[in-house]
Amino acid sequence: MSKISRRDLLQYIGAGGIGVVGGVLYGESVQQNVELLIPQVVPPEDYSPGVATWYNTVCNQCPAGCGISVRIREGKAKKIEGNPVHPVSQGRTCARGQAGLNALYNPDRIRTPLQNVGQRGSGNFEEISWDEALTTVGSRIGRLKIDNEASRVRLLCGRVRGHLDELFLQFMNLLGSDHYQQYDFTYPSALMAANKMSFGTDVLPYYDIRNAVFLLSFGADYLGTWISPVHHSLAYGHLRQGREGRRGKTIQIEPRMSLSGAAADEWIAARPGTEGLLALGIAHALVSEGHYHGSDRDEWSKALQAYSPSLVSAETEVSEDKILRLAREFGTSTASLAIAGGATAAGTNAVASIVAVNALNYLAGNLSQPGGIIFNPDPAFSATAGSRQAGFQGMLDLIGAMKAGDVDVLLVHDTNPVFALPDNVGFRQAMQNVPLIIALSSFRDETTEMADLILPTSTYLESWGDDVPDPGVGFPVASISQPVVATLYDTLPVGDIVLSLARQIGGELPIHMRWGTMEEFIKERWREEYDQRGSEGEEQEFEAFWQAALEAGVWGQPGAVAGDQPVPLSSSMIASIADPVSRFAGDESDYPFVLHPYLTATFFDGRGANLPWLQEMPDPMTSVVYGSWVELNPVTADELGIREGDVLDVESPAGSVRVPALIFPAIRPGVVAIPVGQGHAAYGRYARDRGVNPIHIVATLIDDQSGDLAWAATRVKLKLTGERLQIIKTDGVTRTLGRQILGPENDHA
Amino acid sequence: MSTFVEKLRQYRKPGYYDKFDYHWTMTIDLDRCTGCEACMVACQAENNLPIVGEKRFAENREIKWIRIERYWEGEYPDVKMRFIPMLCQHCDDAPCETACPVFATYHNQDGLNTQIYNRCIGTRTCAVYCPYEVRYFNWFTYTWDEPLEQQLNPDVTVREKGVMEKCTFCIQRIRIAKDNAKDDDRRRVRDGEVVPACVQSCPTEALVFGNSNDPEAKVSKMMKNPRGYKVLEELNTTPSIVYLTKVHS
Amino acid sequence: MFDHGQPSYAEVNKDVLSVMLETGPKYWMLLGTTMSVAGICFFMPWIYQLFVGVGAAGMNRNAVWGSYLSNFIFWIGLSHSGTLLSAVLHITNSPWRKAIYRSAEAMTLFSLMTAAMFVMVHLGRVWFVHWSFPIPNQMGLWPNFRSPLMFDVMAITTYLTASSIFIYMGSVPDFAAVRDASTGLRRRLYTIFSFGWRGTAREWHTLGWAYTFFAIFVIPLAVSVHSIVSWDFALSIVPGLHHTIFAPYFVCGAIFSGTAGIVTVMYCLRKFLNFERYIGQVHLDSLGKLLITLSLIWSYINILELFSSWYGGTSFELEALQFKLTGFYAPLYWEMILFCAFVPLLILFKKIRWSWNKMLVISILINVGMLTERFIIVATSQPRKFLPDAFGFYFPSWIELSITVGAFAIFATLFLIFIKWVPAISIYEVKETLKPLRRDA
Amino acid sequence: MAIMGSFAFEEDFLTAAKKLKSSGFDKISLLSPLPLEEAQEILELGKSPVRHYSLAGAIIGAISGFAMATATALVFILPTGGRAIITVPPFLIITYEMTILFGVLFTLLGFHFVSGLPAWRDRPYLSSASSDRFVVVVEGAAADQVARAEAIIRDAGADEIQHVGEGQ
Repeated sequence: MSKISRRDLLQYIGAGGIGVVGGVLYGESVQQNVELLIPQVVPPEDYSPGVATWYNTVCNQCPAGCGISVRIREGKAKKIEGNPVHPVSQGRTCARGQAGLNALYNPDRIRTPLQNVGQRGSGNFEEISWDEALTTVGSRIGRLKIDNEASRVRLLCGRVRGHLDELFLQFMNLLGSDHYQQYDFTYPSALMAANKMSFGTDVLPYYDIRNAVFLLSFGADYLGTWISPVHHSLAYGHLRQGREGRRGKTIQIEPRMSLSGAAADEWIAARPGTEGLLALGIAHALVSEGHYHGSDRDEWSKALQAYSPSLVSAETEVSEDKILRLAREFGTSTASLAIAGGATAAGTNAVASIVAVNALNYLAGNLSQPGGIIFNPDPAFSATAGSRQAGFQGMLDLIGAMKAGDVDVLLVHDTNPVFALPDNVGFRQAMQNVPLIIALSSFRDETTEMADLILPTSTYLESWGDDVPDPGVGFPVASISQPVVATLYDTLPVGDIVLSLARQIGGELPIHMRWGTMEEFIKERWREEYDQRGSEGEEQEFEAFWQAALEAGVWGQPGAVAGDQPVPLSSSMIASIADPVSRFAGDESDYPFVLHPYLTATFFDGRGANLPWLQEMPDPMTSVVYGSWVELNPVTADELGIREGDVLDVESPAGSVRVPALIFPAIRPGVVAIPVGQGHAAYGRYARDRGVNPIHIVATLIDDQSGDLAWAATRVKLKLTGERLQIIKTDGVTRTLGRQILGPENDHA
Repeated sequence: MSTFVEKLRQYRKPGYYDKFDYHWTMTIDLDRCTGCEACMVACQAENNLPIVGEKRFAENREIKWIRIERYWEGEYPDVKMRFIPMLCQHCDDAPCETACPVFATYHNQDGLNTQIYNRCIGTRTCAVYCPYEVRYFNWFTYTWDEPLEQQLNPDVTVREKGVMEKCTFCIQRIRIAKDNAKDDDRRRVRDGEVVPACVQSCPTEALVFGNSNDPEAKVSKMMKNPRGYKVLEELNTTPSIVYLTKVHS
Repeated sequence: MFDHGQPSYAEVNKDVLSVMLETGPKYWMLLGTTMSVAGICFFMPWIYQLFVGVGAAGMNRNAVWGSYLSNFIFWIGLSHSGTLLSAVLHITNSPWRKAIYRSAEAMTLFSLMTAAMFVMVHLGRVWFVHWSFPIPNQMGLWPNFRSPLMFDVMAITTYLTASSIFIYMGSVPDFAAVRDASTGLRRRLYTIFSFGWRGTAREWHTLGWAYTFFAIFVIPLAVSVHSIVSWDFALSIVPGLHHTIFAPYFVCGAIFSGTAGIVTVMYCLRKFLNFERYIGQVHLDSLGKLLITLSLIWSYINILELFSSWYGGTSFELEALQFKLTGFYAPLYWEMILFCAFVPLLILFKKIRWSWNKMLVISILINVGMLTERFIIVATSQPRKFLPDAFGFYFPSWIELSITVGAFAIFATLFLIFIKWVPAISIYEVKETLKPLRRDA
Repeated sequence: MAIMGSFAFEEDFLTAAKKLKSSGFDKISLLSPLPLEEAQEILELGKSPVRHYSLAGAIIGAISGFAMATATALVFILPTGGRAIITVPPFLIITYEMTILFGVLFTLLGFHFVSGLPAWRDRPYLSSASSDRFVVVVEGAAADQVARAEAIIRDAGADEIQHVGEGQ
């Protein structure tokens, strides 16, 4: 054989080497991530490869309670769509609802029980077993129960409805503690209070935007965040183009243009805090112009005489003839509807303002009329859940109790007061006084980070539950939520946690709360409902009903339309009318701007900030992604010499935040707006350390009548820091430059 | 002479797309659209659009097959915001199609402007030629943070770096619908049987999708609406998306 | 014709061949530098880009085309005068061509190769580039002949083939000369290269004819190549690119920058390969005059382009025009106008036209200007098309800039290799320009 | 048997060539370091057949170019941009390029056929012929003619004459 010289050999090696490198480079440059074809070794029984199955359940991204259908392939949730048979969502979803999958498959979910080692709030947790966790909690609470100290146990959770609420209540009652509270920043306390005064009802009425012809919205961003956005959007579509040749008109009254403002035919920026006054002005004009023909016309004109359009115009800075025009249109349209929310419902005069708006509805004669306010029947169950709402006042009490050391064990579930309360109320500091904080949570948000013990809950897509949409849709409705995928991690549905805690604590708890799982509990309750509603029958019938309900995801009685609420006496309405004067924290001279925090369609009150799809969804009005900004009127910006991207110190009497400026054409001069939702100190990789949270600098003014936080009643001043920061927007130039992009101008109805 | 002109015209507009069973078309009613962007997230969920991250957004390299464009009109206080959803218009005379040297994009017999990812070599000419700027390029190979990838839709491929991608009118749903139609011996898909993700999610029902070759289809009726127009009609790309202007009152 | 007295035939051989046969350390150092620059500035960034994706460059959603393409156009342009000029001058047999055309053609060849490199760099998935050639494959893939890019593929491959054949055939007799002047391996090699050329009347005759036909083919080809490159842009409906004037605009610009390139190369040959006696004033003078003419044509077309945009008066065109003249890249635009429209006018002065150094500076400025022109074409129009909301902005990343620099090193490397393998000046054609030796002289 | 005479001066070389030609030597090759019109006239070479190759190539190229584009369009019926399947204008450009490509390639072939190159076999040659010598080679001369040819060459002023065996 031929000898290979050392030199040749080296050459060959070299050549080979080059080949190898080349190969690697090529491979690297074209490689793709390898996916397993069938991800589960032991698939669930209803699993067949390549075939998608749909499960109906309830969305939990916001309190509207939309029904959703989840598409499952190979045991994994692939897509969330609206449940077509659900009366609230009617097959539609909002962006937040779609993003529920990011919550389920979120990389930052809590996967096992955790115990805080190291100092509280430091975020050093170590994994422990469920037994350990439950025994710790159980023994602690058990001891308190034995020495009748159970009232030192407090349960705080977000807006919980349906039978889970009953379960919590039962648990606390059996424990002997009446400190079961709910806190939800977005809960419409003022609206409830006002409706109580005007209509004497505890249940949110159904606002029939769908059939309205003239919609007057005082600050309520009904398309983005107010109460039930998806349902309202459906209604809006119908209001605009659903009726042949009869296009409804919408007017939006708010200092900063919201989604609903953009959709409206007319956007009116009244002076902040005077919306209620404007309502009364319109009411006055409506009556005096003779558009109201009720028998009690004189009382009304007497009650409203102080609010002549001229005076109101001076206060609200809305021109007099505009007020008259609105009054005329509102009074003469076949179906007029006035709603109030947003900043209008977050001033010191919130209730008074909403009462005024209610008066408008009364004067329009739309109560219990199609296109007006339709009173809901009492919900199918858990009617009293609303009464558990702590409201801001309630939270202050809780903080007081914690400070005073009256709280030994604090159970927190699905609410994040550390984020959703102003800094200077000191919830975080108060927590330091609590010996044991237990968080029942799926994510490590700011409040959960403060816990000593984290009991990881399964997400709503992995748990059993039921819900009554609030507001209802005019007839009795209840939805069932069921697990659509196998639980991903070592987590438990919150209901099951409560039940196992009950077993752990012992005493009479397990005797009364004898259900093994939430599923059993719910099924039994539904059976009771089923029986109560008179349809006594055999097992099969209920089983059939139950199966049907499960498949549909919802049960309802469309027949039973509730118009039977007595139209409230005008006297009570007139009596309830109060002068809606607003107070603001901070003196105008040193705090020249009114701070307008607003909920965003992307993050709602911040609970959506940990979902990447929502972080990457451009803000509907500004196209900004990832981060916060403060909106300024172009004129104001010019006066102060502020350009987009200049970082400002927004300083209120209660604190200050540092945030880049954004020039926003549709905001009232003298008002600055900061979106709520960003500015998390924890809550996973997508939310953490991004933007600012305006709630933290809100001064703690309280609406006297509802005891709720007046978060739109803070004044601020702006300071240029000299820094600049790129605001990440997807928009280029937001003017059409005279190009026919939006189509030829025309007025077809 | 006239016959010659006639021939020439035929030669220039052969009109394949009317010969076939379907001509998928969408109408978007701007009077209903509220700019809520549910469609954008729905599309992201359905079509495995990557989560590109803050940095990529800052570099203006996001991928959104459907986006909402914003246009301000007037100044405060009489300022108006106009939204217009912008997605691939599936033009019958698409400028992008002629551009591709390797047939990675062409017009299929359903009137869809298709994009074949694994044939694309990434010249990006189509994106330059597209006047609607609805073609998005994969500047990188994007990955999903564990376990987000479990959500990925198995009916849609995940694209690698260096390929162009864009709205497909959810062609995977069209395929499924056609198969179902075949299974129960129908030649045609029923109206409303195919619903792209964006149309499905739209809370105001602003988007309507269907086969415009079928005069009974809802979309055909919508197209007759006097408010109808096509964006950048003057470019003669004959889009398959008809917009209905917002009504000003 | 000759500044330093007429050389004899033998001297011509000696002078020209010595460049090939004698290699000093300076050459190797130079080659080493250019190669390493090419490696560091061009190939390393490119490899990085292959790993991460084209995102390594500064392009984005609205500006999907970037400096890679402007460089591509630039190099194609640079390639434009070598072969074209040589062919035209051959047909019109003007004697001053003979000394310079060999290197000019080499320039064509190498800038074409560099341009081809940029296509590779530009592609998103370069590992599938072969799909754009009509090569049968089991996937049944076949290119789309309606695509302007396919025109490019066809035109550029044809151009590459034609000009390499052109330069090779022109060099065959000189390869024979090399063969005869050398020994050993080189002799064997060049025996093959020269096809065993003997220089018989018949061979000369056939070569002459063939060469003329090559020339005839190459001229329309060269014109078509750059018009086709221009169609990549003009066939889009992008405002600012969708202009009928683009084809002549590109062609003229290409010849312009190419001619400037030749001046630069001539300068280097003359200086470093001491060809003073072959490359003289006459060449400089004629090239100078050519440059003036071309620059005037170029300016004219430029004005026309602006005018037609303005005259069209659509919002799209006007916006594009405005951004070009006053937008972020306006300084670049005016710099281009200065370098390509005004600086060349200096050549009108004989004093400048006859000075090698001044002409070198001018020629380089012109090419800087042309490079900017190509950048402006890509960077100003296509990120700002029809929908204002989708308006974007493009700025090259450091990777692109480095690759741009590296390309020049690649070109230099190729050229350095060339002068060692092919006589940089056509020996036999130079001899044609000499007065034949006479007994009575 | 071939006679090879080399000249220093073009004119002598040409006279020698003329004489040889006129005195009936037809297998003459005239080697020169540069193309010489006169030499080609002496051998009455006239127009070169290369041009036929070029023409043929161009035509074939044109046809095959259009054919390729059309065939592609017909084999893969992939409508793009609402254009006709057989889209003439773009195909014409392909045709144009292919015309030139084939034209050039055929011309190259033509050159090789006509000139008989490559011919690497050893033939009568002086290496200085590529530098500054003009060489006349008379081949296939009958034994009796050799002297005459040699005489003509010498008279013309060749300063070096060689007798070389053919093709060894």
